[in-house]
Amino acid sequence: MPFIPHTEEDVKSMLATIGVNSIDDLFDEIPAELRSEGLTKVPKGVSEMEISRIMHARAEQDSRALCFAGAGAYEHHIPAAVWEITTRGEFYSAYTPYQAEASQGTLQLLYEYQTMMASLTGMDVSNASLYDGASALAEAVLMAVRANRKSKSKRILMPRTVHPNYRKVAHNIVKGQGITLEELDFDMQGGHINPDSLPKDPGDFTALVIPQPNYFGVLEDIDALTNWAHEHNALVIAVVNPTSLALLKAPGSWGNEGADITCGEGQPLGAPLSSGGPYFGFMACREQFVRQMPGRIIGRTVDLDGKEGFALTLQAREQHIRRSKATSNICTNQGLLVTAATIYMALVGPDGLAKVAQSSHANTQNLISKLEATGNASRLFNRPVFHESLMKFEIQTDELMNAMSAQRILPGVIISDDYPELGNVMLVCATETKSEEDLQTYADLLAEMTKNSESSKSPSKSSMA
Amino acid sequence: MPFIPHTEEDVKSMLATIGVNSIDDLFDEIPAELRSEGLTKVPKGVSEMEISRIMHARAEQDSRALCFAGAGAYEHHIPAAVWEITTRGEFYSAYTPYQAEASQGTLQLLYEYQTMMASLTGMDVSNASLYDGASALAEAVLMAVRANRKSKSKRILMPRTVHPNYRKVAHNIVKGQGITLEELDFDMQGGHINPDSLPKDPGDFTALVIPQPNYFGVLEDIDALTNWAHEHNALVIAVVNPTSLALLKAPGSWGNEGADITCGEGQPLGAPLSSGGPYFGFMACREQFVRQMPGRIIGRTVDLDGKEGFALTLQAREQHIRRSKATSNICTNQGLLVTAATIYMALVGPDGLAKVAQSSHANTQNLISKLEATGNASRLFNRPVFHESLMKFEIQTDELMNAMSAQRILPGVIISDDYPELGNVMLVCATETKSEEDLQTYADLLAEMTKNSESSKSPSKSSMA
Amino acid sequence: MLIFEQSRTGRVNTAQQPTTVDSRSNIPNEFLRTDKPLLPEVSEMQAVRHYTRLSTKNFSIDTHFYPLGSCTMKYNPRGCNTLSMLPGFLNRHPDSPANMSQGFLSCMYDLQEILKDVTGMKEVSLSPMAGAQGEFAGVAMIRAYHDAQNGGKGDPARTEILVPDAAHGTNPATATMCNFKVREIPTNKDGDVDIEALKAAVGPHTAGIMLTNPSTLGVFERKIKEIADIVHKAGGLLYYDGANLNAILGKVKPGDMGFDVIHMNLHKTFSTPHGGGGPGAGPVGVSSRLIPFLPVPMVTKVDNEYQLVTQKNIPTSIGRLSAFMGNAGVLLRAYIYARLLGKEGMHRVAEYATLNANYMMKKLEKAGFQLAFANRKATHEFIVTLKKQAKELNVSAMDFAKRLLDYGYHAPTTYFPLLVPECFLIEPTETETQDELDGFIDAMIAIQKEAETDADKVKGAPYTLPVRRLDDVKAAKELDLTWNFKKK
Amino acid sequence: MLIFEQSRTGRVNTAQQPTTVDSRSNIPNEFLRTDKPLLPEVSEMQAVRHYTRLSTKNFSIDTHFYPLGSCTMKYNPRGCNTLSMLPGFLNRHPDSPANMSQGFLSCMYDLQEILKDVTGMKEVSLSPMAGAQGEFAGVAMIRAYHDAQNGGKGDPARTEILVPDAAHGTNPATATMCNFKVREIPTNKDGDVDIEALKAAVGPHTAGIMLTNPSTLGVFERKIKEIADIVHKAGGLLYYDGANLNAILGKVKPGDMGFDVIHMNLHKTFSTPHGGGGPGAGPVGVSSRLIPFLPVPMVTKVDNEYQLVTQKNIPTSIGRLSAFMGNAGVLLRAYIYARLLGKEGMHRVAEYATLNANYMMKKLEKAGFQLAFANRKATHEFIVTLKKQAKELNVSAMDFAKRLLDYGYHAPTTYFPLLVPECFLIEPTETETQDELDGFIDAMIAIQKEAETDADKVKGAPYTLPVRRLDDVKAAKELDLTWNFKKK
Ligand SMILES: Cc1ncc(COP(=O)(O)O)c(C=O)c1O
Ligand SMILES: Cc1ncc(COP(=O)(O)O)c(C=O)c1O
Repeated sequence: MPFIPHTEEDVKSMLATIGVNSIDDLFDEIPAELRSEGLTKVPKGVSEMEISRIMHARAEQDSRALCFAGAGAYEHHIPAAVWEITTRGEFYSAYTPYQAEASQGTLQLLYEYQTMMASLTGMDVSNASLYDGASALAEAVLMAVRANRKSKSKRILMPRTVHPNYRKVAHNIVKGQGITLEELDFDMQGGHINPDSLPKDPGDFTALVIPQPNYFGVLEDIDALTNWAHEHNALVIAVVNPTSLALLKAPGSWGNEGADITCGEGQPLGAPLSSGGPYFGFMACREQFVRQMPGRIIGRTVDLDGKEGFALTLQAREQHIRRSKATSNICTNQGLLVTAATIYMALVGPDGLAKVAQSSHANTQNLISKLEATGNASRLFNRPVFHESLMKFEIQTDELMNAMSAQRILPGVIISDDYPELGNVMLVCATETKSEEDLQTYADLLAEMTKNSESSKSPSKSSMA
Repeated sequence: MPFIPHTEEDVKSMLATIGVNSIDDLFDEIPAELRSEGLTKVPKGVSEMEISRIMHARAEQDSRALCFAGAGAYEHHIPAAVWEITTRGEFYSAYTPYQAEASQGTLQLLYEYQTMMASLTGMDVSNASLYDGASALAEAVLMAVRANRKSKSKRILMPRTVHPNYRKVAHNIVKGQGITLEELDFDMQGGHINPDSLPKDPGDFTALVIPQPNYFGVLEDIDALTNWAHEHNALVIAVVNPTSLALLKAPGSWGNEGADITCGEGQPLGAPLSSGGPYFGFMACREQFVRQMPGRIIGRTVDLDGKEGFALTLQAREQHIRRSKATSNICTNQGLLVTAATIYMALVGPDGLAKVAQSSHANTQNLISKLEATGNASRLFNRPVFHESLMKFEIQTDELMNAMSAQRILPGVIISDDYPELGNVMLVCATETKSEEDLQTYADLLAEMTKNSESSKSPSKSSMA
Repeated sequence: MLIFEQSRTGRVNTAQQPTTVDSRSNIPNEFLRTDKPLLPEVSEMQAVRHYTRLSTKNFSIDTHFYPLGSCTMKYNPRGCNTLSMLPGFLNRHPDSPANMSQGFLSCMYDLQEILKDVTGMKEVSLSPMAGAQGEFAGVAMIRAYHDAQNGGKGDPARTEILVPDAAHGTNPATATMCNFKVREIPTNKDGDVDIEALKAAVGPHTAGIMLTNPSTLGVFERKIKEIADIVHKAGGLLYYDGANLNAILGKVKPGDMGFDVIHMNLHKTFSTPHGGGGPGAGPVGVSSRLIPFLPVPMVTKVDNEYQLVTQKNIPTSIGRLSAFMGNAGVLLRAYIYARLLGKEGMHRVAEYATLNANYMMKKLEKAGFQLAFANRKATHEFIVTLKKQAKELNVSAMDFAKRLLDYGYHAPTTYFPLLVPECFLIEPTETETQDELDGFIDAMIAIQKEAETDADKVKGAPYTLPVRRLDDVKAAKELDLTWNFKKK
Repeated sequence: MLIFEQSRTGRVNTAQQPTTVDSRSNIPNEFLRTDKPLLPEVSEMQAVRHYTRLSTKNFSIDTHFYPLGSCTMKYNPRGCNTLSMLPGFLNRHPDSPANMSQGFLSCMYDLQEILKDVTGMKEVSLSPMAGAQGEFAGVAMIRAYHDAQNGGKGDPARTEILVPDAAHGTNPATATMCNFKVREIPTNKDGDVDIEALKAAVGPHTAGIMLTNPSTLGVFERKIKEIADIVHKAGGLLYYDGANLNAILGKVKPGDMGFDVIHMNLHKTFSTPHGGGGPGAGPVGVSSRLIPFLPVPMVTKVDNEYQLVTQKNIPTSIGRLSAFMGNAGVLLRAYIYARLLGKEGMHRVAEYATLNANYMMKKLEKAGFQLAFANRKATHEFIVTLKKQAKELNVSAMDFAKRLLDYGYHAPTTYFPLLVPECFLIEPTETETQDELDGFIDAMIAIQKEAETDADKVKGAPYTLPVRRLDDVKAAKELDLTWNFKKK
């Protein structure tokens, strides 16, 4: 029996102890009419060897891609040590550290993580993770509504330069509570929120969300935006890419006073692309708001002998204590991904992370140049970008996608569903994992494709088709 | 600096402590004329990300093979847990358990391993590994010469049904000491050592080596052979496949008295094919010979408080104590593979190992039938086999090899270099990892190839080539 | 020692950095960071050694019996991990087109089908990222359903969600997030919902009820059909908190009990690893009437091609709850586990989990421990109350819990559910041996003896762990949440 | 508790067995086993839990500073492991034809080239499976060389191998295996070979000398050129035991010192993991005159195709020493490591290993510990002698070693080389931080204090490990080598 250790004799002796005749007798409190006829669609059990063949075959179908897609999920090199340690049974198969004394490994690691994230974001405190970047933004919005006592409007200004899926998730999660997310449109030249076009008199609003870099890869005028929000008594919610923070100004230093809450997607810190998850959402804030923060928080304390130790703290915010009045319903979070991220950050260090960021930035610049050099693609926006850029193509993006993906190259992400007004564009990204040849491969294929598609349009087209 | 933790300041302070000006000064005892000009052929260092790309590309070149080769290296399913635990740092990055108190993990595991191997082989005691099956046989020969006080001849009878590489290795290792390996030829019908053809008066010999199954996959008449050797005051050295022992008679039960020394290749117990290594050699023997056994041996003992514990024992046999009079020069062995094997055996258990063996046996029978059904291959020998069989093909085996390997199928092992008299044969194996479809694929390809090679020989052959 | 205390300025781990970094940058200075973030500057070995050693300070399933009630801490098969981490799966970008995604999508599709079968629900969406997010999806669907009534005009009177007092904290917290008022329903002395109280509570204001069955009290809610009728008749919907599905896998289907919506905790019943706190996965299943509201994305099969279903395809959906499609890697692990178990294996999960729980319950009772519901069968878990010990010996459930750690056992869930005083919620799971259960019981008996003869010993526990009992009050009062940074 | 004590008859772990087993068999009964072997009958979780817990009872590089002299316990980069275990490498059958092997063979070829460069030898064969087998190959080549002299008639007088008294035990043991007589050469008080004694020992009976340089005394043999001349002039060959190559990587090449043959311990210098005792790899390199005798297989490149070189190609070879081509997976790890280090990285290995050793040596000396060779520079290791402590305080090197374990440090190599009494051979390696070295030194100082004030405390150590000091005598006298089997 897979994973069940009982022998027939064990079962007999256990039933005798209980005083029943069969295992089935243990279910006699379940009304007979409810007892199921059994499962019908679940296939017969297989051995590990058999499922291994099945999964290898399926994984093979999707493998060996050369990936120029980003749009919220980035391919970075992950040191081998990260997951070899993260999947050690002691991290992997433990649960939430309710028994602090038997969980010092996880707890100390989380405390170290909180320190790293607080420093990276320039904030005072960090929690121990939320589900993902999108849901972290939703929680940040809810938190801002609780935290901003000066505003009563429950109005959040949400630029359209924020990842469209983040905006949707935030909307889906907060709308029940009467919170409105009001869109701010972007500048068609820069692809950013132009501070000059912000309303002089925006009325009462609770918070302004500022993405950096924004969904288009473009850098926002964070200082001006932050100051503007603060001038109107609104909080600033920063949505940032953690890798970029090794290079870019930390939200804690934005404008005169810094952002109030910072959140984002932790995936670039050691989580593989993995079809979109598991990743983790991070959140950090000013100390004054810590009691409004959702999620687990670890504190350092001492034991009976005065020895340093770590424990879950501020649990009075959480659902298992506060129930219907909790700051969030979150319980299980993304602990293992935080474990990976902490080990990742320790392995690359501050210089390494800066180099990853710089190298990704430079590779993307390089890719843009190469694509532009083909004459078949050009940058849509004129503002500086971090490691992603919106490119306008001469050929249809879906044609490009079909042709390239047939060769297992993912040329970028098509975003026309969310931004139909931008036309024939694709969001393109090259992280530090891409070599000069990779970039050239992309450019060459693009050049070739355009040639073919031109020649196929030409009158000399053969009649063979 | 990869893997070197020193900062410039560390270096300065350390040099100051030592009282020298530079690291180079530390090398001043090396005669100047010997100082090397530096390395020339070693390439520049790369990052883990870069070597990762290189190694992925190289591994890819050799991957996705469907393997019907055996001949001493067998593809079995390895439970995922085996190597996930084996590569835990505590097993992986420790060394020989010289400090027993700080190595109880490895030591207890080895004691458990010794117990498992002793039981599997039906012997009293086991050592903690030798390099591989071939060198284990060489060590067994040396041991037999030490152990058999009744024989002075240093003559070992070595059937040609023993793996040719094992025979070569044994020869290369023992020949310096004046030991001769005398070949016994096999029966051309059965592919085994026919007890009836054994010399009535073989003269003094030290030991008879008996392989089971033998190199051709064929089962030897172990009882008769064992009794014959013992009748002539020779020892019996069994060379066995450990998987087969879940099904086949243990060497300890061969003949009236059982084999004296058992050795073999441990690879089938949890080691991947891995281009031939690292594997491990196992060796077990009767208790009376334990002081002649080479390699590490672990014993159970007690600590100062009377608590059970484990330690290296009988070290007086070994090179670090006995030096030029040691039982062997072996020092570093194959500990990690033994770790994997122990976990493997614990995971499959006695029933699992029997099923692996039976399933491999049945798959091979099935494959033989399918190949024979094509009319283009037939069994060379008429004796029962374990999970491997020598097949005679109608088409040239090197042609078959070329054609099939181009499709990433390894159809078996060509053995004509070692057995030119057997003609156009190949050693073919199907373990439990092969599905019905795998077997059919092989048979279908064979059928098709023969068709093509016939038609290519036919007069209607086109002139296109 | 913290990793930061092992750091030295200027130490770089070059093997983990791009070797040649093109320094071209078109980022103006105003955007750039000037300080160096406080990340450790350690060598690869220092990091490996530090986190390897830290790991050994944890209890975990792989090292200890971990009978944490309501959490289903059963063996997480290693094969599920290994196979879900094949490069083809790890390197798939979430926005990959269908022609680069058939392997992954086929697994997701098959998992949906398996979960439908297991729950008896009509359709399943996999995307919620934990139980609590599954609850959110479920309650949001209940809201969407009521809003769609009366030809789309909605049923705005339905502002209340009923929650039994034994419910998990996420239930009321979720109802609040969806802007419902929470009304608690009391439990009777046998652990069943108080039917009269329920009848009194329902009405036109009732949006629905959130129930766990078996409940968090470790007993099966016998009147479930009656409860369903009462709530349905009042116009409310039934939400099933599937955290305890392990107890009934293959035995009873929530769909047959009358539930409209269910979330499953794959990190419990489907044994995906708990990861020191997560990730989990909380897929939701629904009866026919809620299908239009399921969260996206889902996976469908059209002409033998697997495709994502998005809001474009289901405009009435409550929408997406994650940036991509939830905890995909967790879903893969659950799929592999489901295939390893298969049909028969699933039945056995409930059977042996129940056998183990009843065995422990009976043996503890015989040893003199007081059960919370002595005249009930245990499901996959059961409750011991240590109120006598607390009162008579001044040794609390917390003291027992800490002392158990010294005996090498993780403590059961303590002080939950809140309505049982000094409670131990014990869930052994099906993957533990009789020997292990006996060992735990012996430890309980030994601690009881200690409590009787030397209560201070128990109250001072643990003694053998990396730290002794920690000061939670100080942790909350003198907040120290980051190291040596800014303040220090 | 042993795994067997957790076993129960009839327990089967079905996920790890073929599900449908075709029971057809054509094996007659006489060949079949009738009893069930004593393998554990445990569940997958029991096995995982047992071996996970066992692992935590080890010290290892990943968890502890491990300054075991002569063993080069440096960090084993995790990437080397991961990348050597890619499926394409793991699943390659050793008899795969060249067209299915170019990836693997190219790595082997490149590694041969790197090792040639590093050693300054003319050709390299990778196949020996550990240092000792490399030694065997080397000495067998020396024999083959002498046998080929005089137009193939051989030089049968050369029956002796010279070995300095400080040599590792494998050196004399190997010479014996190759049927040579071993003659020991004494060491002078500075740790160098006694040249006069050497001169007196060499002659027409001299087949060769086996030397380690730096020697196992932790000093560089300064007269190496002179030694080479003496032995060469006498018609003998020079064997280099490369166990200590870490000390001179990129700084001096054994080929330049005049050696004819060398083995390398890749599990030391090239940081392949020691695996709790192995596997290792002991490739051999040779000067021109020994090329014809190198063990097979090797790898060559013909028209851009990598191919195996076998005895067919080199009939004079000493032949193969393993069933296939040695510890291929270990060789892959070494190759990856070499690429990660690169040229500059190799130089730095020797530099920082030497820096660390000299730093420790100086600090220990300042703290009052007695060095075996106080007026020498340390190489990558050095020797402290505790003979004063043994004599005056009755606290031996063994006692210090065991007490160090309590302080969280693995002990250095003790009682080797045998000629230094109460010796500690300390090799920190280049991958340890100054902090770690300081911690070790502080522990030594603390133990010294304990030895002076409370010797029994030190002699009773260790106290904090899974067991206290073990009874080795009982282990050897009352042999207990297997559990409960036959006898019990
Ligand atoms: C009964 C019950 N409901 C809901 C949850 C919430 O699930 P999750 O922690 O996955 O959000 C849990 C688990 O913690 C639970 O035990
Ligand atoms: C100096 C010396 N020579 C030879 C050896 C033997 O190497 P191996 O253990 O790999 O056989 C060792 C290592 O143990 C050694 O330290």
